[in-house]
Amino acid sequence: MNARQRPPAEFAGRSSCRALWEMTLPVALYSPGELMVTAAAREIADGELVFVGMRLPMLAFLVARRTHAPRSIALYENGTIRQTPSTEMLYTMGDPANLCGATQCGQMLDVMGLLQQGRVDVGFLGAAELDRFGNLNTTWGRRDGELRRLPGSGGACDIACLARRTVVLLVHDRSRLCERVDYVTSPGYGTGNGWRRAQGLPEGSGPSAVITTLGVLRFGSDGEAYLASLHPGVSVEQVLANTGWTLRVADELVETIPPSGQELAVIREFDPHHFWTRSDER
Amino acid sequence: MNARQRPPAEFAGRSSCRALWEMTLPVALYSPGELMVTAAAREIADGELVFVGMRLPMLAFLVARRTHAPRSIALYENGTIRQTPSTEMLYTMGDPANLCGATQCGQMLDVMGLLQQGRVDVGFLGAAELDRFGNLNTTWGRRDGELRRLPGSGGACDIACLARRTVVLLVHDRSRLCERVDYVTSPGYGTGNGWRRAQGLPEGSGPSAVITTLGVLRFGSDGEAYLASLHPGVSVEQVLANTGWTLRVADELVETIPPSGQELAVIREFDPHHFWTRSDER
Amino acid sequence: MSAESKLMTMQEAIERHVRSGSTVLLGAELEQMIPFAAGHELIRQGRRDLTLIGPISDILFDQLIGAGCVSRVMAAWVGNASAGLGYCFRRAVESGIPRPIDVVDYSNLTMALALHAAALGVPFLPTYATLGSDLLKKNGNLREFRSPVSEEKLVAVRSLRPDIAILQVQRADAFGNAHKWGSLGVAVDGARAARKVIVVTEEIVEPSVIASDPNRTLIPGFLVAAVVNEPWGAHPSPVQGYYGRDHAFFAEYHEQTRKLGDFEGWLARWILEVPGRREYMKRLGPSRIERLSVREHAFSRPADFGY
Amino acid sequence: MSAESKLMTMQEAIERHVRSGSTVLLGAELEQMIPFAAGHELIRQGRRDLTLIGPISDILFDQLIGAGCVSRVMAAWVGNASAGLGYCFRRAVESGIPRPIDVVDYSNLTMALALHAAALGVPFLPTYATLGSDLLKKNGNLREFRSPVSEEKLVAVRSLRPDIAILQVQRADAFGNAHKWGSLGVAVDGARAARKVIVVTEEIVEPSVIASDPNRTLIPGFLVAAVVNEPWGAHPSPVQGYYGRDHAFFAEYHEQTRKLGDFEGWLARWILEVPGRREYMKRLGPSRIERLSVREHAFSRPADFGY
Repeated sequence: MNARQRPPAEFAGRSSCRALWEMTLPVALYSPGELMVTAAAREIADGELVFVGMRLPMLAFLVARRTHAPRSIALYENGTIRQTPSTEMLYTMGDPANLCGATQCGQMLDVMGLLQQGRVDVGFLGAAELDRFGNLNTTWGRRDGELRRLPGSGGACDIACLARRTVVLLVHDRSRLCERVDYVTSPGYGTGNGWRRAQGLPEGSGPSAVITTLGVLRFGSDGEAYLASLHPGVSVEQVLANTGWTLRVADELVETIPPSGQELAVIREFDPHHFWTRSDER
Repeated sequence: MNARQRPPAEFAGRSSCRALWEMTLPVALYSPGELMVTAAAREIADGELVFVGMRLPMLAFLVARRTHAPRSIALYENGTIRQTPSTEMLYTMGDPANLCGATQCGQMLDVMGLLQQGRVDVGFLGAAELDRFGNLNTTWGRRDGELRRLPGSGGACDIACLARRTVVLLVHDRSRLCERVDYVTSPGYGTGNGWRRAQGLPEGSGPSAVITTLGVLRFGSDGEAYLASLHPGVSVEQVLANTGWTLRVADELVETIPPSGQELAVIREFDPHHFWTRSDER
Repeated sequence: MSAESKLMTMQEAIERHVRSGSTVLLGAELEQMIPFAAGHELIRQGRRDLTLIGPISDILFDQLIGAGCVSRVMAAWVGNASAGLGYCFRRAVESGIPRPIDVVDYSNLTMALALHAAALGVPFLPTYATLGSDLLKKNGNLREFRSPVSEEKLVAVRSLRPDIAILQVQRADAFGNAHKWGSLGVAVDGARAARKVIVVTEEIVEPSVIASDPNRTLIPGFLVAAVVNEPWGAHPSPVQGYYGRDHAFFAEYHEQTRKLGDFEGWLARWILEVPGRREYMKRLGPSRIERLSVREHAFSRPADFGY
Repeated sequence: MSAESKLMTMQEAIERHVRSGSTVLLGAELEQMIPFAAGHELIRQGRRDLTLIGPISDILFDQLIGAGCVSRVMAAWVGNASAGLGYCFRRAVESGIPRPIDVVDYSNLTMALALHAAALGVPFLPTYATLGSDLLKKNGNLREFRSPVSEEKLVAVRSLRPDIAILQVQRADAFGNAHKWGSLGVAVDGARAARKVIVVTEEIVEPSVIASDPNRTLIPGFLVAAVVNEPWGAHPSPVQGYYGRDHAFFAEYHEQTRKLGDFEGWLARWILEVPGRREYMKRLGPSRIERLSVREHAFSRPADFGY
């Protein structure tokens, strides 16, 4: 099955994709979205508390939970804590399938309290813009030189401030990866080393990885992003040409490991129509 | 039935006292505790939110609810909100009978939040000591000149600070009604007029009535207590002799109206063994 | 019972309890239980100058903004949770169409704390969230200060007291005592923070049903001004145990509101030409309703309150 | 399940998780669900220098103080809820018998806020409560300050993070996910404020029972270090739906602990000579147990989580 091809509608539904679970698919056939989900899943270690958020990270958590991190626990801003994967694809964290069988359905402050206590190991964020120091903007985007109003923070600012690590997912292009964001919705390392502590943000917190359509960025001790991993088939030049500042490159640049058959099977079980993984821009 | 006489144990139980409800008892036969409960009940107006607390006020709420204030609502510090009377006598607010059939069982902060919002009309308090300005002490009592450690505030300080009105119940003697309490567990009017606002306490809050074994005290606009009502058979001299400061007396001193047959019936339904109303000192 | 019934129609509830210029909390449960039926009635009754309060709001805010009911939004996120942007929101902010709106940007946590502060009756609550962000710089209800106990930097989130909270629940009695389960979000604090509450319920039950499980009572009746029995009142958002999320409806809204004229058509079709929820459900059609209905029940294990 | 079972005996749980010198939250639910079995095991294992934290505590604090386990109490009220004073508490404070204790006086609200602050992860929370009182003057964890948003006087309640919270519940799975109902008090915040939680449960159930009603899960398992299946573990305090309050036991304790020698006899009879809860229940006797057992069940109306 070609990953870019949408499966027929009859193939959807609660359990009809279970069979895929057992299949070992050829590794080359995956979409950029699926690669990003897999890379994101690998940022979760076993037993960790994960602030999941919406869209691709919802899938990343499911992949981690079903492969290398069976004891990881998902927290959602609506107050839900979940240890077992839901039984069907989720469009939002509030879908009935995500609440039915959850470990706990509490209030938003119940999960936000755990976040502010420093108990949440990793939080996932999307972004319209990301800059050199990992600051994110989801409030005011710039398109063709004009400021465009975007939906806003949601819980992103909270996660960026308070999670031990944050992992960002976004499309890699020059307008999105820019020298300096117009509006800091979710603080990264600000203007560099020491900035977070000076602001009063918790020690040791901050962005840990940026997973783009081209590669994975990480951050030096000075708070500046560098290219740490290239997705298969992508060149350094391609990344640099699509980055709005002079991006540093790791001495030991690696290639992003493609999704395994097992990882793809989980993604396709929960996103049979490639609603989330078809494009990478949702 | 003589109210001072304990009914036989066989007469107790969940519904065996229901018959009393219908009876009209001779009004003269009531204990000081029953008179206090009745006077306390009359401090509750219909539809009010009442922070009930323990002991005699638990009975006072039941009397009010079943007589003149059928729409009053009880709040308890364990988080319970109750609109219907419980079905049996309560020893504590946490008795299963008080939770079964409650309107809401929440957290302590759920009810304390309502209190701090200023939504609670009246709160009831007991006290070991009360002074001229209605300040209460339940932390360090003095007996025979020695300081004795008492249980402490519980929610009393919170209620005294935050309820619109507070009603205090205590035994009337010189050691308890004193010029100045040794320790302000629960602030009344402090040192008089304007003191509460200067402390930052909510406008219009403060003690409203003190129901003792001898009469009812109220407070002037200067924050000082005065004798407003005498219990039947008690003289002004008796009150003054048992008060640790020169108590002012209302120009229009009235007599406390004794419990009606209906009020007594409710008290005896819920306290058939006179556990709370036998003595007045519990 | 000695209390009086608060049951009324949606039309009456909005007529009596929501004036133009009010601050209104909607969508407190995030993606679930958004009171669309109530929002549509606000539009039909032509309320103006509303301040909308809510964490993520989903497309109900977008609709109210597009219909010209709103002058201010205090929220953490305004858009379409599964489909992306809200075009009416964007048009109003960027171009003042149909009228300019003021946006006060919160994060989810600071919005939750603003309502929690009001529910606790304090003027503010402290947090580390938003330190270093432009939300803190731009939102006047967030203010940096020094902790009085630790000298740390903190943000004071000013309490926010909506005039009215409109909250969807699964079941309530006629006096407003309401059971609510599944997604809670900021609804519990929202009910206590607001000056008045309108409860929109899937079912009216006897008080004894509510009293059978007092831990599930999240809204006590004395906070409630009106109880509206409006089955499917949250569609296209889901109500746990009653109906699912109509994902397609959100996608269609996204497609059908890109341009101003398209939105106006959508608004007429789904709100202005529809007198109430019953007619709305007819437009939805039986097969769509059938598809969203509960396919498999999952009842909670009872708790014993006996003694 | 991939998680590991945390089931162990009370003896093991106390041995492994509570050291001398710890701060321990007990009695978070006020008069219900006080973990007496756990407290008695603390006494038998000879823990010393404990700091006890709790709102009203009832007679468990009095027993631990009388047994010499305690050097400090942070509470709003220490005594016997239905019978009055706690004599051991009074002897310790007034005369240092069996050892002096330090008392940090809170009100219920300020105690709740101290734990809530820890649960929210902030250094303090503000309140108007205790303004003008001597609690504010004497308790160093309460500090007057000016509101950063309104210039009002407020009290900052410093967050309080117990080393361990011991919480009684009705049912839990082996991983610590726990259903709790009835009287909640400060238990929800207590579980999150503490560094570790010991859950003492009337029943062990399958995870699917907990997952059937996630709104009733008040303690998520990842906060829990040990799960102890100890039926009647809260006697003489009640557990809603399981057993009533043994009022007579509280009255007897009051009568039998007035004098130091009397308390020592009581301590030997009910704690030191008793290896565990099973033996304790034998001493209680079948007729007393029968009298306290649930006479009439009152099951909650189920909530549907289906879709």
